[in-house]
Amino acid sequence: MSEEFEPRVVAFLCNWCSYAGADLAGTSRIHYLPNVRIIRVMCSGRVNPLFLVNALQQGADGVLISGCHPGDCHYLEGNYYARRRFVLMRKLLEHIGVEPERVNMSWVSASEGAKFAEVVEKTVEGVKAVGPMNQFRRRQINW
Amino acid sequence: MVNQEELRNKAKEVLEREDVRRLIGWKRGTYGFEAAPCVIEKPEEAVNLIFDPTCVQNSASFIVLEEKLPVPRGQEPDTRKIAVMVKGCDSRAIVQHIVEKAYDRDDIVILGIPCTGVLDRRKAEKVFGIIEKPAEASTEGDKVIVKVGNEQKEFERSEILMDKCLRCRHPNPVISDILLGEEVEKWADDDFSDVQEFESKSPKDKWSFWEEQFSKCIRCYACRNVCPMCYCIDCVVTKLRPQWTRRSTDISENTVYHIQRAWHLAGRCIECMECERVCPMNIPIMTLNRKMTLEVKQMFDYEPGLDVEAKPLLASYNPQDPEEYIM
Amino acid sequence: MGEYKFSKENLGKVLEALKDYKVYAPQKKADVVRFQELSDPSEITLEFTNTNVPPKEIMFPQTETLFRFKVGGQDIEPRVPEPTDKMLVFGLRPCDARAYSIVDKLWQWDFIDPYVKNRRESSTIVGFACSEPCANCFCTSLGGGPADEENLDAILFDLGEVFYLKTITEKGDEFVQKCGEALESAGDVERKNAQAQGKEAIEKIRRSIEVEGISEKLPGLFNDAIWKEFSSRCLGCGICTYLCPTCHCFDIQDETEALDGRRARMWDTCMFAEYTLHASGHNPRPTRAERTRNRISHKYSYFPEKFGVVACVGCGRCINFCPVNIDILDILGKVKEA
Amino acid sequence: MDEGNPYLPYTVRIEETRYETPGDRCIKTFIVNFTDEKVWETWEHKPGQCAMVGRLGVGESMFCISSSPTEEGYLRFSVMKMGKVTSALHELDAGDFMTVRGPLGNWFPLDEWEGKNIITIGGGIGQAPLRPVINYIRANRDRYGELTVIYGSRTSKDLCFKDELESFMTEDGLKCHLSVDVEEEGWPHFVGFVPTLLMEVAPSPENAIAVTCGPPIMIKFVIQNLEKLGFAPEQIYTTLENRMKCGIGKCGRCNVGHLYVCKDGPVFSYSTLKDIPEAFA
Repeated sequence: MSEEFEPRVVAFLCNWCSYAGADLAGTSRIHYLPNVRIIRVMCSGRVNPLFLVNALQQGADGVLISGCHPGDCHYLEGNYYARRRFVLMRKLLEHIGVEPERVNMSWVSASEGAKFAEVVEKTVEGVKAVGPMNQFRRRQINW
Repeated sequence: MVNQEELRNKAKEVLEREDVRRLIGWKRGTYGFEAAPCVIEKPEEAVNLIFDPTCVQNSASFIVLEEKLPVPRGQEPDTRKIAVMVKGCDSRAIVQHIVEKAYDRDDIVILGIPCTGVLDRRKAEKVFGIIEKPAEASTEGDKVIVKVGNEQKEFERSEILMDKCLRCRHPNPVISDILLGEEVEKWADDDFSDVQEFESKSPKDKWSFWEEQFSKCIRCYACRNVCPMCYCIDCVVTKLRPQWTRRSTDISENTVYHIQRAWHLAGRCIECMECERVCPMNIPIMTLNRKMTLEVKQMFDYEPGLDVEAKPLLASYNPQDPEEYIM
Repeated sequence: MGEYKFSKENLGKVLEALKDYKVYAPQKKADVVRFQELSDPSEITLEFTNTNVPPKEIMFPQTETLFRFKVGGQDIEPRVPEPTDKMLVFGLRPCDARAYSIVDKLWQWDFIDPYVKNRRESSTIVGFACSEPCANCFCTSLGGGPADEENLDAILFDLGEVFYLKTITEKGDEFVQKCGEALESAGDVERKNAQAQGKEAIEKIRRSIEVEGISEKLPGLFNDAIWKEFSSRCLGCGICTYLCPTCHCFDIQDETEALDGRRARMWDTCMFAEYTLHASGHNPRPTRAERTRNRISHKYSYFPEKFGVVACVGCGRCINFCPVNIDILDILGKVKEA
Repeated sequence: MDEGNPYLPYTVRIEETRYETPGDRCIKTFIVNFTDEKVWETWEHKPGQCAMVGRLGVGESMFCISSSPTEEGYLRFSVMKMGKVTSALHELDAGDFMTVRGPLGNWFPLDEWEGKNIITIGGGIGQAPLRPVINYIRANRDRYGELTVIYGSRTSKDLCFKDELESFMTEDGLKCHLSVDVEEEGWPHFVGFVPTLLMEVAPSPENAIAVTCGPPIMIKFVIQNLEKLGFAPEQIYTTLENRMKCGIGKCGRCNVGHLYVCKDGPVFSYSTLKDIPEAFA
């Protein structure tokens, strides 16, 4: 395995801020790492933490949730709920032995294209440092 | 400890009430160190009821375990109350049920019993082996007395009681309509040192511990079914559309099952330790729940199952919630 | 039929010599005793009354691939175990061995299940007589016993200092040939000791039930109140059935992972609501009362009616592990009284 | 189904599909043929038998084979869209592949019924297992007495096999009675429930066999009414269904009492079922 490990990060971006932010990064020609696979959701509050677990199970090395800054939620309070859920799920995964670097959340507004690129970079760097996700990823043992 | 005569009389009295349809309590088991939970409907059955340190099961689970079939056309649903005998930890489950609007406060009659700790079957079997006759037990001050046939043995609390009792913060029912016996003094506390000790391990060590534990799981779902807080009609782990967890048992699916279970109890677990007690594969399930309990306490200063007016943790928020992990 | 003995220290040597076999033996890992493939002879444990998980999992694993396919393709690749693999099940309790022969009747009823059949046919079974039955064992009521030889190829007795090994079938003799030099031939002393131990063990069994008549009585109790009485405290979990050596129900599900797919079967239990739930939402067994009735009736009435034998061996696991004290002997006692 | 391994299915290609009824729970009929034509050499099914029909990667479910063995060169299945597997099957169309494992279960003892008058009483999708019976008798007209088809559904749109029903109306040696549950415009036939229609038609029990299939509640009342008309339990046949996974009597879930619906059934005489309280649960 001489090839460098290129992590796969699944990002759940809220439709109103972070997705627009990612879009802005693209249209402003800000380079961001191609390791990220984006799933658009209506609100960060829509992200059931089981999505994160499922992504990790299906081959993601890291996950990222991104939503509007506190107070800016299109649905007024969705990101506040998301925040509570996220910290708890992160703590739980950490307890089980999943490196916390794999589980990330950020606030990225529609005008923060550069911040989005930065968040992706930070996330990918973090995941790179801990290596491929080997804990409870689905493997085809005895298939 | 509560007088058994008084307990039966009160239970009988409650069952005789017109607005009560059934009572959940305990009776002597057929063998071993654990009583049998029982659901009775007739006042004359109250003579079988007991309460002593063998009554380990969480009685509040049986309120939500009741199956309600559709009422046949032309019949009225039975809206009479359920009476339930509760220990301290059981009563917290009821509070949390009310918080979550599983049922109304008026739907139940709570017979609270101050508790001096319950036996740990595993600890007792290490001493006596599996015994064919039901054991009896009582507490006297700091000592626990276990009677097996004609043999009687005295134990220190830590030798024979369940771990949850050794760190019990609520030995008295936090909610009750009728209190049976005298309130007892709190004699233990919880410093979560075991959780914190585990936290100091490296991710690799943590995973190798849980990998071994989770790979044992046979997915009998006893931990889910016994849990008073697991009362969804359609559980996410058995749903087929969408199918979040597969039914095959391997380390991946087993881990995800346990993550889901612990996650869905975050901020709801009332620490009755039933999940760990029932596990036939001896998985320390409670450790996961305790981790969540500790985090919830530290981050949100929240303790479930104490206040019926409280809001469920994850259905509420505070703009000042901790943000240190967010980029 | 031969009689042999070997000293306790030599157990490792004997197991070491069995290189031709894929050995399954009880091992204690993370506080649980269960049968697993033995890679290191030192990992075997013979200090147990009954394994937590019954050895049915050797013949009928909890999750088993039936066949594989490629997503989008139509080619099917069966995953039937080769019948030539030599399997040795070492240290099986006589009750669990009886369970094998009981469930075989179902696996071979008309359609033969090749997965179980191939494993059964390629396995040699070395039993391990019970000297200390547990408080809830009742194998003698079901026609078995702590040193019963039914369905075994050889049986092992723990006589304190030495193990006494008696072969019962040709397969057993074949197995003994492979055991190596640690084996000595046994004499009258060991035989007498083993017999005495077997007798003593029978006397140590404290629980029993008169099975006669239950099978005929159960259909009449279809709508009886006892089912509601017992099920009112039932949790509806799968402990009693998953850990039962004769329970054999399974679910079949398809799984796909990227471009690979498989159809697999996994243990299922009649105690779950999803077991009989129709797609329409109708459930013929809507509550735990019906499910409890089905569990007991299946073991003690339906199965005997079809296959002539009670689908219970009295291993006591469902009693020991039930978290709410639903005791099958208690239920059967009530059935007899009713 | 492979000789030695009853869990392996055959692959079939869908030749034609058609919708029998509209709506959320629509019924789609699949006409299929084995991709390996050689299977026909060993394939032999009888009216009333079933097969596990599925889609790789989703799963399989039990369906009755709704074509009679006298219709050669294809198999027919009518599937109501309901759960995980049936929804996945409904996504398929002509040219797609399905899997079929069978034939499974027992069948209607049509050889024993020779010379008798046959009455079929169906409701909704319950007509599917009766279709092969009707078509088998139509193909062997001289071996049987009178054939009476009684069939009803909630509305006229919910009737299955409409094209065939129309031709039944004018066919010789066949009496066809249709019903819908509620009045609707332009409906020339009976309005009311199937058991009521049965009493209206009042077939004679003399030298007759009644076969019924439909929703459990309908079966219950049809059997009551048949008994009122003087049919003995041995003259009444029905088919049962339960959740199934293996189809070969191993997986355990489909039992009613000591009978496995997949192996001892799905066809039962009422004389067998009347002693089994679980049969109509």
